[in-house]
Amino acid sequence: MANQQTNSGNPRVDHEYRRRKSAEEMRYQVVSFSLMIFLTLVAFGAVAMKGSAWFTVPFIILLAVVQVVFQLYYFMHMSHKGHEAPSLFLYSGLLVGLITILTFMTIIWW
Amino acid sequence: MHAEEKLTYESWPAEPERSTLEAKNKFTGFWLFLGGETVLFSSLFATYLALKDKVPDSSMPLAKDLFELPLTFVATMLLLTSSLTSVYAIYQMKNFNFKKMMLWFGITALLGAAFLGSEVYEFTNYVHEGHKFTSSAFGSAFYTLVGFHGGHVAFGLMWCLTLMIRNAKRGLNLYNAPKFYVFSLYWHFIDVVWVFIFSVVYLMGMVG
Amino acid sequence: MSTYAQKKGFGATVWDFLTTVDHKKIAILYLLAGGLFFLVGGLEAVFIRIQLAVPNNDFVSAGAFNEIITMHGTTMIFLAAMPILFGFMNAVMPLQIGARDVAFPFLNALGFWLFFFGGVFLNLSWFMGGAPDAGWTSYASLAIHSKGHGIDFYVLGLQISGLGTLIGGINFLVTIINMRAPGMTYMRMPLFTWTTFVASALILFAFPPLTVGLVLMMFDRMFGSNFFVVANGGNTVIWEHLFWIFGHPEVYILVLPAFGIFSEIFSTFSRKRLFGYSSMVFATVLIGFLGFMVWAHHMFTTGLGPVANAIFAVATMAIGVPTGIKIFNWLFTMWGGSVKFTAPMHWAFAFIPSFIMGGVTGVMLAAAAADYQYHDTYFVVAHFHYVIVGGVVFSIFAGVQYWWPKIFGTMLNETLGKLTFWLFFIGFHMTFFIQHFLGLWGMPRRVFTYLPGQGFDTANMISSIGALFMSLGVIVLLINVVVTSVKNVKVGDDPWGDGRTLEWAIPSPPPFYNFKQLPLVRGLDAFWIEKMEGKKGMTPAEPLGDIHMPNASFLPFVIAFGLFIAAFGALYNGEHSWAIPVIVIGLLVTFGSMLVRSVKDDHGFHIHKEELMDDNDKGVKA
Amino acid sequence: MKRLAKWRLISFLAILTLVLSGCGEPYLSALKPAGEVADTQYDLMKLSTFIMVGVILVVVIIFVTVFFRFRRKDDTIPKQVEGSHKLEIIWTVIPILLLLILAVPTVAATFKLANVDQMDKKNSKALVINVRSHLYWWDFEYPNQKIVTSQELVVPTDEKVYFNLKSLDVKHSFWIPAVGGKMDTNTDNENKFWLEFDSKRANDAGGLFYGKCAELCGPSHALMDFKVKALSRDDFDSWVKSMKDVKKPQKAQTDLAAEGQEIFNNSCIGCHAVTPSNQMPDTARMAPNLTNFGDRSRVAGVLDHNKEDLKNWIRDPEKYKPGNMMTNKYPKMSEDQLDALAEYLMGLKVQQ
Repeated sequence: MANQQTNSGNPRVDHEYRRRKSAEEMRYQVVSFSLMIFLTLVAFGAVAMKGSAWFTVPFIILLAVVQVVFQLYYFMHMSHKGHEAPSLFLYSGLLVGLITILTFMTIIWW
Repeated sequence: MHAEEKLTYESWPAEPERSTLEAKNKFTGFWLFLGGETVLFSSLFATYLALKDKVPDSSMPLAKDLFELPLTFVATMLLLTSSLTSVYAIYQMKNFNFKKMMLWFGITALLGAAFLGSEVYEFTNYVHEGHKFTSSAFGSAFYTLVGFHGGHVAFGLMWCLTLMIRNAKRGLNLYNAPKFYVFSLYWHFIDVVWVFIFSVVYLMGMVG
Repeated sequence: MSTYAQKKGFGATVWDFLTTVDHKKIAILYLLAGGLFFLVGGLEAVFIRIQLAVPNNDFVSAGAFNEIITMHGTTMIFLAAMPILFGFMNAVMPLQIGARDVAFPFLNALGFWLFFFGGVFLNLSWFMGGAPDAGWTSYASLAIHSKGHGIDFYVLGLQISGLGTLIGGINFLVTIINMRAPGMTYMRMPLFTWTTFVASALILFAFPPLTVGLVLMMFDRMFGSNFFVVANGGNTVIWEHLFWIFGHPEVYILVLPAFGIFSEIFSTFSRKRLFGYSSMVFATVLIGFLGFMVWAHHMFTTGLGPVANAIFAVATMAIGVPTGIKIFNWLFTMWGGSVKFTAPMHWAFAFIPSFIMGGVTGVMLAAAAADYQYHDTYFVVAHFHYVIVGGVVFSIFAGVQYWWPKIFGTMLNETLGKLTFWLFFIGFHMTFFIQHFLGLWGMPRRVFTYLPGQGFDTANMISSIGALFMSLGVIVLLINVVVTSVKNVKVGDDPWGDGRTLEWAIPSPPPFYNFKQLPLVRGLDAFWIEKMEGKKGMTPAEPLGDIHMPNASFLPFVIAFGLFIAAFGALYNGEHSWAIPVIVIGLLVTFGSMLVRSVKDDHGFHIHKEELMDDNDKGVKA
Repeated sequence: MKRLAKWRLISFLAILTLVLSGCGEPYLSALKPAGEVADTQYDLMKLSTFIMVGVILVVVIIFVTVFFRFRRKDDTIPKQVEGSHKLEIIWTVIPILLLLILAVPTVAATFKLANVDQMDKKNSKALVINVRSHLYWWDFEYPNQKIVTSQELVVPTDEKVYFNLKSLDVKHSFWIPAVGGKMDTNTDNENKFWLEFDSKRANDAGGLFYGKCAELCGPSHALMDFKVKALSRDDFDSWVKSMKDVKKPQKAQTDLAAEGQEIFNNSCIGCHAVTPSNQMPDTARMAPNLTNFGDRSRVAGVLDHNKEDLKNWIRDPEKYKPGNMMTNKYPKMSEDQLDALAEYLMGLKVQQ
């Protein structure tokens, strides 16, 4: 197609800067990975302790949500620019999905 | 910039996954597809939650009788780690380091295969305990949800291997970089789904 | 480069269409296949009305009647209305945003062939032991209970064609997001493009629940699972929810593009820009959003409880507001305009009162407590036919008449077009208006006959006579198509003279690369703006250069055909020993061709600048 | 000419609507409500219709004006109007208000019609009926009175009657149009609702309402009719009493009937009960209870109630209700046997 463009201006100039930036970003990735592992451990630990279901269930769901946010924003780069359409559609899908789940947990009740 | 063009470390763009129109379309289209997949898995989760522990006779095992922490934990670790290794692969892709990228994708595939192995082992155990696809609505819903995810992992594995074999000899270019990138998105998404599976199916199942 | 060299001969043309990835040719395929299924579905409707014309009729048997109504509904929704609208989207939307192509030409073709083979598979049921007979909603308890393979055909056929629809939806979305011409901002997009966008988004989110529902049904019927088997812990209401979470947005998937078509027509033939354009866009998005919040109004009598019923009742009423906004905007588009009553305008003008009827009965149905009376009666039949025929089918007729010159380069006959309109319009109201009352008088829907002495006889006869008028209208349209094609009088770029959007700025039919140079868009109704400033065409946004085009491919056909084969295996699973091998072979064909596609690089080809300059002199060859 | 046609069409439709809403049979039509539930629903219908007719009028006025005033006369280009905020606010706010007017009574009615507290109260006097739907027939159990009947529901007038609804094969829907909107009989669970039968209007309707199945349930969905006898409380009590008096199968009155009874005992009693007691669980009641068959108004819910039609039905039920569960469940009957059976069955009456 004729109307294609690149997102970088002059590759030679910003090259070094980019390399450093992406190395830095990679460090963030490792940190978020450690956090995710930690959250997983906490979730498994909470279940292993056999506490009250009223506490454990919301707690592990919360941990799962936090973990998924890490996945989406760091591993899948949704924090980067140019992800407006992806986030719009992902969240819309999530909304529809959550309504479905809510329905199935409330009005299919017998 | 044409897709087939031979590029160097210097001319490699910052966002090789989105630097041609084809790549941009692929990128956007795949994200939209993931939006649809979100609804697909939500529907399966919803069905599972509605049918959880619905068995025709009380002698059949329920969620709390079946699931065990250690095995789930191992599977989770395998898949989470594979998510990190595919991040490394993309990192190397952006650095125009083809060999390292291939190495990390190779590790990702190995971890994925190990995950699948653990799932097969797990399912075999359940079947022996009388928890079958055809024995109850609970069984049907469980195997459909977890199996759909397993199917996604298996498909991802095939995809990854095809990509690696096909591109083994030709190095990185703007034609295949978006393909690798999109695969990594897919792989992370599988991981996202698994986070909810281990939380909602396994952990919540064990809580009761 | 030879790919677009003109080959002659029937065989070459067929091969061209089997392998095409050109959105305009795919559009023609959609219109053809959708039109064919429309005729099949129409024939089924005629059978229904013959059977019900008099009480205790035995024109068709009870079982056959259920098959006919099921196939009528399924065919009209999945195989006629949606594909024909997809045809318009393919033909027009890329032109309206000033794009040379869609985002995924290959997938576009794949989407068509999946839909086509799914539809063929579904209709083969007639010749292979009986069609599905549990209604187009195929409620689980009856569908599981139904003997024979009818429901299996339904499940597999819809699964395949649904996949095609989903692919098509994603393709349109990405096309609109990424491929708009310079200057074509979101708020300058023609309304038909906007409605395509929102309808495609609805497809993206509504089809997965249907996919899941169909998978569950397939597992239950063919692989021994227990999702809907109550004795083993299953629950049939799950199907109802999944079906309607898909099914309600589906209504908007159909009707939003219809709104888009009418918006174009009102504005064109009133020679006025669309009144309240931004509120129209807002209303479209809002309708799309609310479309996901109201599905349970199809289940008011299921026993969801008063809380759920009340919530869904109020949410449903809320949809009346944006729809009302649209109606008034259309009226005020014409207000103060210079309205020319061409054949497309006939449909658009008559759409308003017809659709209003469907809209107000929709609000009446939303009143949950009163709906207990309407539900599953002829009142509902009347309501949704007023919406779907009065809205969608009218828009299809209008769109055919309106865009025919753009797609085929020749005008449909206006007089015959108006004749079609009058026959169909009168027949439509005659058939369906009376059905509101039939329902209120106590006639349930989906009955294969009724006993005399219940006050239903006259009304049913009137309704059946109306159906005759509608059939005549369709026949006149067919004659019109034949006559027009034989005469084949060529027309120019802007045959209506009042064209406002970009598709009218290029030749009819457009060259396969659409725009030689991408146009510069300077506002809403881009072409109109240039015309008003006395210019002949659009100002180019780029210098003349090479154009990159995708290669044709036979693979989409093969991929879809593989699933078609596999479906036969799944259908006879557990009955014949060859079932599993057939599934495997079919899937191998599909996945094998997918593998070929991903392994074999396909970079497309370029049309060189020099060739384009030649075109300048010779005029356009399509 | 065309203009006239438009006006004519509109006024014609308006008059037609008025005429048509007057049609319909009092024992069947939702437009002839004969009880509290149907009244509530009819009121909602009227309210929504009035509001909607108002909307339609506004649209029609603009519509007709456009048609006459803004036809193309010359080649001038009209002013390109972008929109009008004032107008847009008007046609957003007014519909919202109109919908609120409709929404409030809707929600109120929805809760009112779903109120079955009386059912669950201990020692409640309320009449409860368990409705069980089967492929093409209806089973009615009165748990407190301990009787069972089929195909013809008997209810007292002027009081709330509560229903437990469930299906034993595929989903059906229980609907008595003149008395109140429907409720599905699911296969998964019991649904509950109530109806009230107005004595005066029941009389107008001839004391017998028509009921229908309103959910597609197979080939004979169209023929899954039932009837509702609305009796005064006293008559109802006496009916219950005479039903309860049938402790064992009634004796045949004539020789022919006795012959029929023997055939019945050999071929039919495996599925059809002729005593009204409800000792069996609902799943074991495989076919309509025939205790008071002679009192009914229809054979199999749809045929005329006479011996000829009864014989036709037994001879070939498939012909009258395709897909029914009775076909081929019993040996082929000779004409003599059919005569005897018909004589016996028609004699099964609990009230003289």
